[in-house]
Amino acid sequence: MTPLPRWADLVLAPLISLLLAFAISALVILAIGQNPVEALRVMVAGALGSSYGWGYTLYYATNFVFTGLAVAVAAHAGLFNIGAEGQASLGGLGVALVCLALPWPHWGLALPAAIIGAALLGAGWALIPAWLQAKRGSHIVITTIMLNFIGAALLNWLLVNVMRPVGSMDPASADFPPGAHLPTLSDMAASAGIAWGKSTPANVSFLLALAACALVWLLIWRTPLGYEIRAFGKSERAARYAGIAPVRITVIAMLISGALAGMMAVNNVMGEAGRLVLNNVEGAGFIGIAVALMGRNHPFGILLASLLFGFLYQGGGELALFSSIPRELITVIQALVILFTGALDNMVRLPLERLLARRAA
Amino acid sequence: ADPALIFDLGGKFDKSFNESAYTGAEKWKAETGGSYKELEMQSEAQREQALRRLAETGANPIVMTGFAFGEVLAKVAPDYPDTRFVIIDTAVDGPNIQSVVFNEGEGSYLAGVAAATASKTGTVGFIGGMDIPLIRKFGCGYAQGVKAANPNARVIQNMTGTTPAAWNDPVKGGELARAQKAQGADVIYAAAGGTGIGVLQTAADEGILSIGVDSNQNHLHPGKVLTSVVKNVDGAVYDAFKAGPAVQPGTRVMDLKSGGVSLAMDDNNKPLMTEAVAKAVADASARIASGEVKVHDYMSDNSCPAQ
Amino acid sequence: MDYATILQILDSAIRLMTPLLLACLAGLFSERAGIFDIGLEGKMLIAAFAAGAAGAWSGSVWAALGAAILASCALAIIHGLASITFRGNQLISGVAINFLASGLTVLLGQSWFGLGGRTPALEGTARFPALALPGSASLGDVPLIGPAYAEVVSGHTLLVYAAILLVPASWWLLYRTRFGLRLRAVGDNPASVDTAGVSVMGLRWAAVAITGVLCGLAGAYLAAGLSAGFVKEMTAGRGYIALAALIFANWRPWRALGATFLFGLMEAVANRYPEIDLGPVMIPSMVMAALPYLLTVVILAGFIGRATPPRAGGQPYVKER
Amino acid sequence: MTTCRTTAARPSELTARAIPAARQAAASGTPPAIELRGISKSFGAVQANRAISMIVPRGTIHGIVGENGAGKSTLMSILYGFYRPDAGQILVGGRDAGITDSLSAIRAGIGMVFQHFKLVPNMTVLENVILGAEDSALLGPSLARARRELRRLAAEYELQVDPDAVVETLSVGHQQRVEILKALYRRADILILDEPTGVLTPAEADHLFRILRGLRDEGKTVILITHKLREIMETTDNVSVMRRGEVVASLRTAETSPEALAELMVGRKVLLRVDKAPARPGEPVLELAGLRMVDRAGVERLRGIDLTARAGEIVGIAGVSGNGQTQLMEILGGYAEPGARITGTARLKGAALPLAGTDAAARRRAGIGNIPEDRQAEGLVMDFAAWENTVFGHHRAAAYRSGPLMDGAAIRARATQLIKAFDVRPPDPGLAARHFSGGNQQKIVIAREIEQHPALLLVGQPTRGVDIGAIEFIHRRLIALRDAGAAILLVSVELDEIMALSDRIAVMFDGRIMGERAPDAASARELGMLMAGVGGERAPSAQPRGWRA
Ligand SMILES: Nc1ncnc2c1ncn2[C@@H]1O[C@H](COP(=O)(O)OP(=O)(O)OP(=O)(O)O)[C@@H](O)[C@H]1O
Ligand SMILES: Nc1ncnc2c1ncn2[C@@H]1O[C@H](COP(=O)(O)OP(=O)(O)OP(=O)(O)O)[C@@H](O)[C@H]1O
Ligand SMILES: [Mg+2]
Ligand SMILES: [Mg+2]
Repeated sequence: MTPLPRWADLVLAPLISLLLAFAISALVILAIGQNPVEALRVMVAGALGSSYGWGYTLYYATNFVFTGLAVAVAAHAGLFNIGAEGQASLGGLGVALVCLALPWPHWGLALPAAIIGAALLGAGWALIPAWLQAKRGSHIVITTIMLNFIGAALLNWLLVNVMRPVGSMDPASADFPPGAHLPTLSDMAASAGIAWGKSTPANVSFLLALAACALVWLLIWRTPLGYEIRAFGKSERAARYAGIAPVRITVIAMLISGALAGMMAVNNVMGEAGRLVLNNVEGAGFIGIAVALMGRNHPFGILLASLLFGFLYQGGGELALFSSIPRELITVIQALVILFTGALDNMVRLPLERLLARRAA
Repeated sequence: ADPALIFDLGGKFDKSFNESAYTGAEKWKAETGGSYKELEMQSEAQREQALRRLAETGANPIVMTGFAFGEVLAKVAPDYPDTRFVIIDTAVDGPNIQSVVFNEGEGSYLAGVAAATASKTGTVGFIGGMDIPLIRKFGCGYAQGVKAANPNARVIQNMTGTTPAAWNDPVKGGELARAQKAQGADVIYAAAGGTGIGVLQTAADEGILSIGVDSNQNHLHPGKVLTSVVKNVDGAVYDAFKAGPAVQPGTRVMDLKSGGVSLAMDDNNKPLMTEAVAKAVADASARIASGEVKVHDYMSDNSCPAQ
Repeated sequence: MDYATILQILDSAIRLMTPLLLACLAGLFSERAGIFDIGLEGKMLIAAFAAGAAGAWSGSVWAALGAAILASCALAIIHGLASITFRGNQLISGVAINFLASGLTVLLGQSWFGLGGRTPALEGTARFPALALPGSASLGDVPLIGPAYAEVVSGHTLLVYAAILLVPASWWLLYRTRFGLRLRAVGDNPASVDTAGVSVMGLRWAAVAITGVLCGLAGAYLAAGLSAGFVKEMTAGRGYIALAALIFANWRPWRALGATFLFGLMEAVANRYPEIDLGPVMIPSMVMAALPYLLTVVILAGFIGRATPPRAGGQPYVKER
Repeated sequence: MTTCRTTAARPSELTARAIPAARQAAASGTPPAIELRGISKSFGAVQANRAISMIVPRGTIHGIVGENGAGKSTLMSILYGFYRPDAGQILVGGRDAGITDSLSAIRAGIGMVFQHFKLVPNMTVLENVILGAEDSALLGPSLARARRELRRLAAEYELQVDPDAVVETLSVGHQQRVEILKALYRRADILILDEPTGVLTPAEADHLFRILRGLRDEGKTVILITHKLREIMETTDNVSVMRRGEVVASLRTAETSPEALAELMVGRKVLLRVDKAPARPGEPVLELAGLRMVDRAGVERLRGIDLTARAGEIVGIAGVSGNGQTQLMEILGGYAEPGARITGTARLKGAALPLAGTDAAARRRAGIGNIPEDRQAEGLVMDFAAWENTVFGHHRAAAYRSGPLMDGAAIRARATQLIKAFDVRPPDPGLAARHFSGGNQQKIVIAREIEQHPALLLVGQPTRGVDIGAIEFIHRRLIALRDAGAAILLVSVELDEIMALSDRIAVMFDGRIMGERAPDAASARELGMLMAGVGGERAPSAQPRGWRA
């Protein structure tokens, strides 16, 4: 059987899968007695129909880009990092510590410092499973799962007992100083004279996410380190033959992965909340797994998958907000999208290959 | 304009205060025949979106449940000076904001009095969802009430977890209840959302008493739930909806005296409310109402006099 | 810590172990056949929901059990389609199944019962009764053994004993039968099975079906054994813990029993001692809450060597590239 | 190779497409064991088999030869039901056997030993043998019967293997025995062996052929794929030659010659002898003294190796595999197993070489090239494109860098150049290593390492599974490297290869060098004795390990 041409492989097959996922979703919507067409309209209008919708879509997408990249970098080294959730929450702690440490005069100064704080703590949290895997052979899947729980416990304790201002009901840190508030994309558009996406949480971190995509791409496919990460991920024995030290690669890949996951906090903690709240990651670490898998561990694919999930989040949010459809429907739609585009894609690809082969013949 | 109600992340049917708010809104709807808008949160970032969107549609007043809205509301409210906002469970300053705060401590205190009086072993339990200030406030009031009724009584405290799963883990709730029973507890107060359902169930199975929270849970296991600490969220929502755009700004304290918090008494727990228990609760109520007893608020200094 | 306390903790540990053990054995069959399954959580969840719903409607625990197994198997079939028939990515499929279960349970629960995803509380015959083993009453007076037998061994529900019996049964099936031999072979080198004239797909489907059944039991135990009814997200991460236990157990049945018991025990200890006062130092509740996870990491780092997963695990079997 | 017998081939035969054996069979009236009619098979764009017809008479050994990628394995896999043909028909014993999967092939009496064994590595021999051929749902009785049966087969065919040994702990030779036992256990009448001797020692190979002849004499039919024309000439009755997916000739072995077969295979004349000038050894490049190694499990793998390799010479290390050669090469290559204890001294071009360090990259920078024994597991990243593999291990070299990044253009240019120079087919640098045939994979590794112009080149099994055209080529390149002044340390289980290439031969046994011989003085027999731990300068310390022929 001839492989699919590139356009069909990259565009047509995923598109058909996506349509299938939406078709089944429509059936589910019908089954609960709602109107799928209307639902779709609300979702599209709410997520993509206005600069306002885009502002939210991009905000969510930014989170997913970071966690997706984190999962992908580890995956290239053959490591399944389920710990992006915990690493991102520790990244949040890093951001909070940095932002609260000084009365930052300007976000331009606070941002790099916060990025470093987020990356350091995220990477530090990833270092534990990395080191255990490399040195002790402890399976990284278990250790990262465990560290998610431990991180949650740690943050819970810190927020309630240490970082919470006295008298505040909210298990959250104090507000960051105004100088540590990141400009939103609409602020930035406004300063360029364009009225765009007023009061949405999408912020300058989105650009950071784009930069991260580009840098990860460079790292993985253009640097010797990336070459070594990929080689190690494909074959540990071959890597040893080539002088690629397993311990070093495991640790470095996980440090980068953890740093990326941690940097998500720049978006949600610094850019959106302006303080550290409990459970601020809200499952984005797990969505990152889906995003990385769907994006085939490629930064561009991850960006697209993140936008798709951002759309689902925002569109689904609108749906739940402004219709009587329960919000869990969105979870179902997400599941179907992941299933059809990610796991059942051969169901579309194989017949497509046959069809195209017959047409070519 | 229609009023609007925003539910926090726990969701409309959390068997807790979101659901109670929903009940209040429905009551208003049934009585007046009016309609209202409602929203359920799914993520932290949506809070602002929800507030602004509702304000822009002209909803008034906009009622929201949960302290987590505090920050966002302080930011959004000034942009909509003609809209009234009502926030439940925390205080936010603003000329167009009504803050409704409950004195959970007082309600829990009464629960503690009831528990200690009903207990035969002199050991009672408290199971909280997550270790957060609100839950500590419940636990602290409860412990004070227990000690007040029986200075020698022991209070065993457990929290279910540190992730959001802590609110939805009836299995863990049940095991904690068993563990507390094994340590002698024969009345257990659960302030743990869906986890509490497991606590109440296990207590009923194991033949000990339990105390429900937020809404009246006495009916879940008739004759086995000693009482429930009811936060009159439905009343607060009902009042706000009824007042409409004229809802009064400022802080509204819902305490025992104002009927904002109370112990649920109904046919289901009548047999359990023996004379002694009923009397102890009534006495404590009276003393709180008169100001003779002051229930320490955990939130005021992050500490609890009774442990 | 006195003897009675130890017994109570052990008793609790066994209960907490059971859903983990069932899910762990479920994962064991699937992964031993070369199909990775991170969808244990989702299958357990939907099974718990089905048990809650069917139990509430019918009032029969057997109906609940049957519904749980069916629901879990339905998701297992999706996983099988994705990873066996269409040779898709097994991890993605597992992730999708977890999402699907999490959404569907609440969606259906809300539209059927209107309780926000909960099912009505199960009562009487809709729940698994605790079984008093023969002799638990008469032996009660024998010192040490009597209480241990009555407290720890006796008085659990049927599924607890079933789960524990499933350990030797699984071992026997895997290591003493033709089916087990083939199953282990297909997880390590599917080509060897294929060239021996045995269907790789058939074996893998069988394994996935067993996984579905066992996850169904786990979910039924959660909803109708340990508690009485379904609460949304009530699996609370137990599927992931079961997965960790499976790796911990190096994909072996007896060790799965050990690993899941350890998890159950640690949770029981943390439940019993939310804070431990060691004189000068007080172990705070935060540490106790994280204790099972902390200890897992420590044990893993210190005592357990490298886990060796089935070699063909996670890869679809493709003959022709 | 050097030991090939030369039988003159009549020119007419070289193009003969007639199938004399078939004619013979038809004459005698018994239907052939196997008849293939018009078998075609393609993998994507690759047409692996093209309308192949072939007849294998009962009670014969039928050889199949052909270059790497000619489609031999594919054809046999089709016969065994592992692949489904796109077109064509398979007749067994004159009737359409309806072979749709391996089960139907097994039922038709066909057994196959694959080029890459299909064993479950962490199961015992017994379990592997009964897999798929169990008697009942319970294993106990099946295992008991198989144990008896195995004992019988072992006695009958000299196929001893410990039935309770876990397969991955067995030597490849023994693993192959397990594969053969699997087929015999299933009462195969027709046995297919795909390159069975690629991994065997000469003694093991001889043993195998004795078995095969025994099977034939019992009336069984054997199909044998091999790259070694000597084996074809010595063992087979008929031989088919495949080229580019087609059978270009089927001949009676007695009526052909190695040269003729080689020419049919490759489509040109092939030199079966390595031409080389005498070595002119220069300064010592590698000097080893007292090298010892104890592995992580505490087993002493090397027991004091003293060895010198000079510039411009090839030192061959002969020996049965598993006697420490692998460890020696890994230590020198800088990637000894972690946790091993290594003692002794080494000098490279006079400078001390720290042996304990495991830094393969540093070894490369110091001028040690390395062609590993296992190209698929070590020498290549199978999922990387050929161009990426052409710098594997050297990827940090300045020539392939531009600033902090890798210089893709330079690497691709390098790849294109190497592919051309070493005639890698297909000449597509973008193709993943996985999609090249074994011989071409090996060429990529060899090109990469040789063209690095190392001072010392470590070579492990350079021509394992490689066709004769490619062997000739690889041998020439190694000699050219030697003539350019490099020292080469060559490990091979192929005694022919060692004798043909080496300027000096050291025999390794049980972690020691048993002795050194010059190739001219060394008779194969003497070397064989040394490999078995008999004779030599030092008496063997223990019972002969690693030898049971
Ligand atoms: N499973 C497969 N998928 C795709 N292509 C394949 C597959 N198996 C073989 N091929 C291709 O088919 C062709 C014939 O391969 P085959 O393995 O039959 O050759 P061969 O004659 O056995 O070579 P060698 O001597 O190296 O073993 C090659 O080009 C090979 O790359
Ligand atoms: N590490 C081991 N563990 C278990 N059994 C072993 C081990 N090493 C060797 N054996 C067994 O000892 C016997 C002889 O092994 P040995 O390595 O000498 O075989 P061999 O014929 O020399 O193979 P090779 O030619 O590959 O060296 C075999 O039956 C083998 O299974
Ligand atoms: Mg081949
Ligand atoms: Mg040996």
